[in-house]
Amino acid sequence: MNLYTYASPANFYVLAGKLIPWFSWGAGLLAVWGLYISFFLAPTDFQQSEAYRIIFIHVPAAWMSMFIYLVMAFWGAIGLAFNTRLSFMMARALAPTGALFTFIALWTGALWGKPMWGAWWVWDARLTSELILLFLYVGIIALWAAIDDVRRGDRAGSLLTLIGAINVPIIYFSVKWWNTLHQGSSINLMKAPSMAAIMLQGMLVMAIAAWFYTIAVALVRVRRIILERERQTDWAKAILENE
Amino acid sequence: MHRFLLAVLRRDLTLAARRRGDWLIAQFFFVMVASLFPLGVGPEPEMLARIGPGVLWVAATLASLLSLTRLFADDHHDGSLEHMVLSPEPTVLLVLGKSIAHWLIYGVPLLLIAPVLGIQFHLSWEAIMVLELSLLLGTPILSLLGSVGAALTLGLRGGGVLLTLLILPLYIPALIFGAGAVDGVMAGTGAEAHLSLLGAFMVLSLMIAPWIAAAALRVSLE
Amino acid sequence: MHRFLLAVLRRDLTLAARRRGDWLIAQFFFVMVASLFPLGVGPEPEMLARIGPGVLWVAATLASLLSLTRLFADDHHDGSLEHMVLSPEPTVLLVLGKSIAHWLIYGVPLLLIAPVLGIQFHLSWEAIMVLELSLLLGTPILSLLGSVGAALTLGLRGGGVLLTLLILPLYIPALIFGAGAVDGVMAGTGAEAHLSLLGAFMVLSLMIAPWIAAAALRVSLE
Amino acid sequence: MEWASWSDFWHMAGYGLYVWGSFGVTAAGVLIEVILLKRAGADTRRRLKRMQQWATSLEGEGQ
Amino acid sequence: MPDALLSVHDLACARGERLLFKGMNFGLGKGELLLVQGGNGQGKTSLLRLLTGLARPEEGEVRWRGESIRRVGEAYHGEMCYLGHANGVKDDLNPVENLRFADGMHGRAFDQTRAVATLERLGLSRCLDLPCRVLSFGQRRRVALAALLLAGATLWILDEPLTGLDVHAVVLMEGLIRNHLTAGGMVVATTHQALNLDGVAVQRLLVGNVAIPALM
Amino acid sequence: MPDALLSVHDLACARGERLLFKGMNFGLGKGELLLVQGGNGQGKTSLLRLLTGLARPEEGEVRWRGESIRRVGEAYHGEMCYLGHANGVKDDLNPVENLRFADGMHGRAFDQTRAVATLERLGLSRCLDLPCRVLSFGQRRRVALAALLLAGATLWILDEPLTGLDVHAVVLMEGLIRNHLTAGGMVVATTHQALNLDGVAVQRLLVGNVAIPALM
Ligand code: HEM
Ligand SMILES: Nc1ncnc2c1ncn2[C@@H]1O[C@H](COP(=O)(O)OP(=O)(O)OP(=O)(O)O)[C@@H](O)[C@H]1O
Ligand SMILES: Nc1ncnc2c1ncn2[C@@H]1O[C@H](COP(=O)(O)OP(=O)(O)OP(=O)(O)O)[C@@H](O)[C@H]1O
Ligand SMILES: [Mg+2]
Ligand SMILES: [Mg+2]
Repeated sequence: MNLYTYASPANFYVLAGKLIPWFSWGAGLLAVWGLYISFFLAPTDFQQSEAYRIIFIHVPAAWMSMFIYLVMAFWGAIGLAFNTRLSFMMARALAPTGALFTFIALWTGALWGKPMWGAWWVWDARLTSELILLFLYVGIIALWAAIDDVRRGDRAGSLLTLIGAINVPIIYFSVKWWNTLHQGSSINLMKAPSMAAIMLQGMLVMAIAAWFYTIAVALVRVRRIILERERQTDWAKAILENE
Repeated sequence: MHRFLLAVLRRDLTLAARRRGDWLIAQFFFVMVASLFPLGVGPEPEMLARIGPGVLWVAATLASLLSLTRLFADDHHDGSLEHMVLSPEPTVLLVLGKSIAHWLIYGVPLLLIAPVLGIQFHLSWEAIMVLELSLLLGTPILSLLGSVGAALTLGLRGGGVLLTLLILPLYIPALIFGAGAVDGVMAGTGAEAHLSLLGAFMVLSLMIAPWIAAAALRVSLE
Repeated sequence: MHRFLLAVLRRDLTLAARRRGDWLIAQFFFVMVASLFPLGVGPEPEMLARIGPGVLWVAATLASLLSLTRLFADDHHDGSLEHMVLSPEPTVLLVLGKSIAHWLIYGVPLLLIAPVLGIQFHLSWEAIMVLELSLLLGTPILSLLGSVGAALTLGLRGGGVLLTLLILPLYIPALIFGAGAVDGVMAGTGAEAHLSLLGAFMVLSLMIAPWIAAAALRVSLE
Repeated sequence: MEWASWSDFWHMAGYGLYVWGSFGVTAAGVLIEVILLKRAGADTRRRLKRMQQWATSLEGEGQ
Repeated sequence: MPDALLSVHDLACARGERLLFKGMNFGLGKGELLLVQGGNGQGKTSLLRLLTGLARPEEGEVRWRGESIRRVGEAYHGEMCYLGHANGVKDDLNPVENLRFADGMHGRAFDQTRAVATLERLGLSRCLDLPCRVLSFGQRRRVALAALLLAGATLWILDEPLTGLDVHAVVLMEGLIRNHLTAGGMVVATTHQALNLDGVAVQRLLVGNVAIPALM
Repeated sequence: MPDALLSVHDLACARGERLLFKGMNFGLGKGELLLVQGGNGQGKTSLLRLLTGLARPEEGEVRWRGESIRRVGEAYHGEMCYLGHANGVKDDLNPVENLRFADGMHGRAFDQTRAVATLERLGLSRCLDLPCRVLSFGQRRRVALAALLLAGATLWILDEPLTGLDVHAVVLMEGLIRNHLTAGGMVVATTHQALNLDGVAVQRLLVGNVAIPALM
């Protein structure tokens, strides 16, 4: 058995089915652990008081919003280059979750901004580029929705994902390139972390929980897409009858 | 190859000349949107000067964005797009030619009108010069990125608004740098940084957009 | 007659539901245009609050204006408009039904989004309430006047921009009264006068526009 | 333990609205996504089954 | 033309600077077919649009039951059904929904089983729940024909109804026209293809000056 | 198929969820005509678009001079000319201008007298300076055919070239196809109408499962 066998939708369908429970339970347990750290282990911040606890949602969501986009762009590029059906399906399966996390990052950022900066929204580079990211997600989903022909939709959506990918480094480095209101990066592989170890731990646990959640949800979605597209094949018919 | 590019350019310019209405109207739209704002916002000069660059940039964007919908749509509808894609020359050249033609038809006239509108917003001469320069660098970006959007949404009903949705986010950086350059010169902090970012963005889109648009066009025609 | 109106409404709503993309996208366009301005103009809150009502009104106008292009165009293109005009019911009802459907599809959602954007422009709650009221009175005017423009420009290439050109001047009074009402409440001079003018304008267009549009439609189909 | 009482916990030193607004909307978002996903999965499978039955009933009929 | 329901008096039609025809007169009674013939660009489509009332004649008038169609307007539209070069089929709706709304527009109640039966009779049973956008050229034309059949109008005005139809559909269409005429209906049609309509009263009208060999 | 210039190998085509055909094989050599037949919606247009390279096959490939058309791409396009359901005629230009730009797109020099002669041969002498927008359905089709003739391609791919043409134009078209084949050209065409092509090597290909009576 090699990796290549799983590039076929039929095998991947089965594999995904086996993986989903692991990732779902993993996501649930990690989230409980992360929330416990967020609310009961992490101490009150001396500057921001309790409001800073939003960080445990905000930062993982912001990370996910960018990562998921990059992963989508990666799958899209693979699909365009090698014409592999499964990679397009993966890209499609990820988009809604990516949009959800982008929305959460914006929402929690806004709720955080009100007490900290005194405004729900300011037009600084990071906030703007994150908003653009949401628009890109929505644009891609809308493009997919507008095109009935799946093959055309796959390719068109992937092309759009690819040019939009330029936005991700802009979001990430915006705090460095422009002098903004938003906080700079505090996680730096080179430097020692500038925040309390327990906070960092909470954020990481929540981020891993978000990853697990994303994978679980994307797998469920990709299974549905596979089934829908492969309905003409014998194995899909067999699965439909047995399920 | 050179000949083909010229043929595409000449064809699109002829068609635009034949339909002078369309062409004029995009410019009118620019004037109109730029003039609506003083109506909606009120007539104080210093306020108008503050919002002027932003409003002019947004109006220019909208004016040339609206015409983008028809970049490929008309040719698709009457079947001549298929003929052009099936011609023995690479599709990239076709897309490039059409983008350039779009810029000549819809971008350049904006450059000529913008100073007049700038006066209406009480901008200084220096600010107007920078506005011109920023539009000169910024409008081609729109035509180029727009060709990608137009190719992706080809033949979709409601493609026009979808196009806007897809292209505007990508175009926002240009808008920010462009209006930022004029603001910079008005605030005395200088415009070079913004203008060079805008220039870099233009070169980048010139090099990438036609290829992606050509790929998108082939996908859309399938 | 009653039945016919309902059939037209139901048909257009079904079509809109079938193409949820189109419908959503117009709303996104609204959000997008309203968000471009702070980008172009700069982020100072008190400035944004000053231009907010004007920008929101202009953005709402543009968003529902863009969708007007397709009010009759799709039906014309596939021949079903001729069938509807040849139906045994008066064309005025057809036009009225389509205007109402347009308002329900494109106008009403704007009313729901506007408050959120108002917050983004740092408007007060009172100003937002008046904004809502003014949009409630103003958006139907646009759908009604728009039907005249759409009928007149039917089948003309570049009709979209021509439509804008024809309709905007007629619509400017509504824009001024609407934005003026919000400005009034923010300046403490009250909004009643503006709002009642807006209401009168709406009633007037409801009574006149469908007749003119029906006549224009027949002319355009000849 | 950080919290003196549950009401302290919910109060979040005056930032309750913001903190719970963030966590609440996140939870709601996740919940809605999961529900929609379940529903879409069931819908698709039902539709596919129905189509398959049609296909078998049409078989051999030609056009 | 004593019992002519549809009659045309001294009709002239101009397009741009060109006079396509003038002094045209004819009458059409129950159970009659008028076959409008002529070369490309001779004015057949233009004539048909005059008959529907969509276009205005340069001179003369079209009468329905003796009255100008300008005057009777909507009453005439209730008894007439037009099928032009464009199909009038909504791309986003499936065939059944298309028929439902066509009925709604004409103030008729919708009968789903009858609509489905008509579509199946026209060979569209496999396309009932596909949006018309994805149908082939000929299939979309068939949907338009189904709407025509359901309209139950007395007068059919058909502009090249056979374009894009395959051989079987042409035969079917001939049968439908024959039935309609026997049931007392009236048809005005143009076509460049051969029509096999034995036993039907056919009037021929040559528009323009290009001779057309008899095809049937 | 030893000297087949155009050949098709195990071609399969799917639209939406429907498999239209699979395992299709044929080869076409110089001077040969392939008549693609089949009922409405059986996949003729879909096949033609695969042959032009506009659409991608689900499986299999199309070869030109033994190489996949995906690979040779533009070289193939230089020798092929496609006419679909849409005409590819610009409404705002007059017929002569249309031909000029069609030539420009293919990198050919434009020969005005030849273009006018071709248009006149196709019966458009009265329409030379009208914008194509005002031409009739059949006249626009004729402009598209003029562009086809001027292209000088080896392979013609024609999707229902006869729709909307009057009887005289159909005869003319038959003559043109015959000449093209005798001069060593190749034609792939679909049509629902009868074609009179005596003395020509005709291959027939039935797409789908609806039997079509031989029309010629
Ligand atoms: C709507 C508004 C906001 C948006 C769109 C937003 C966006 C983002 C993004 C994309 C990141 C991750 C990038 C990175 O890791 O460098 C991030 C991280 C962060 N944000 Fe925000 N943010 C918003 C508001 C806020 C506010 C109001 C605060 C606090 C006052 C805040 C504090 C932080 C912190 C502390 C990080 C973590 C930085 C790090 O450790 O790397 N954000 N935000
Ligand atoms: N503005 C104009 N100026 C001159 N001639 C015009 C103008 N508009 C239309 N025409 C001519 O009027 C005629 C319109 O004919 P119509 O469409 O009725 O033809 P038809 O008989 O239906 O032809 P077909 O068989 O091709 O459908 C064409 O010959 C066209 O060239
Ligand atoms: N998304 C889809 N789902 C199911 N079927 C589809 C889809 N798209 C296209 N089809 C079917 O594919 C076929 C397309 O056929 P095509 O246009 O090639 O037919 P054709 O042989 O050219 O017919 P005509 O003679 O009518 O022009 C039609 O039967 C259509 O219903
Ligand atoms: Mg005609
Ligand atoms: Mg076809």
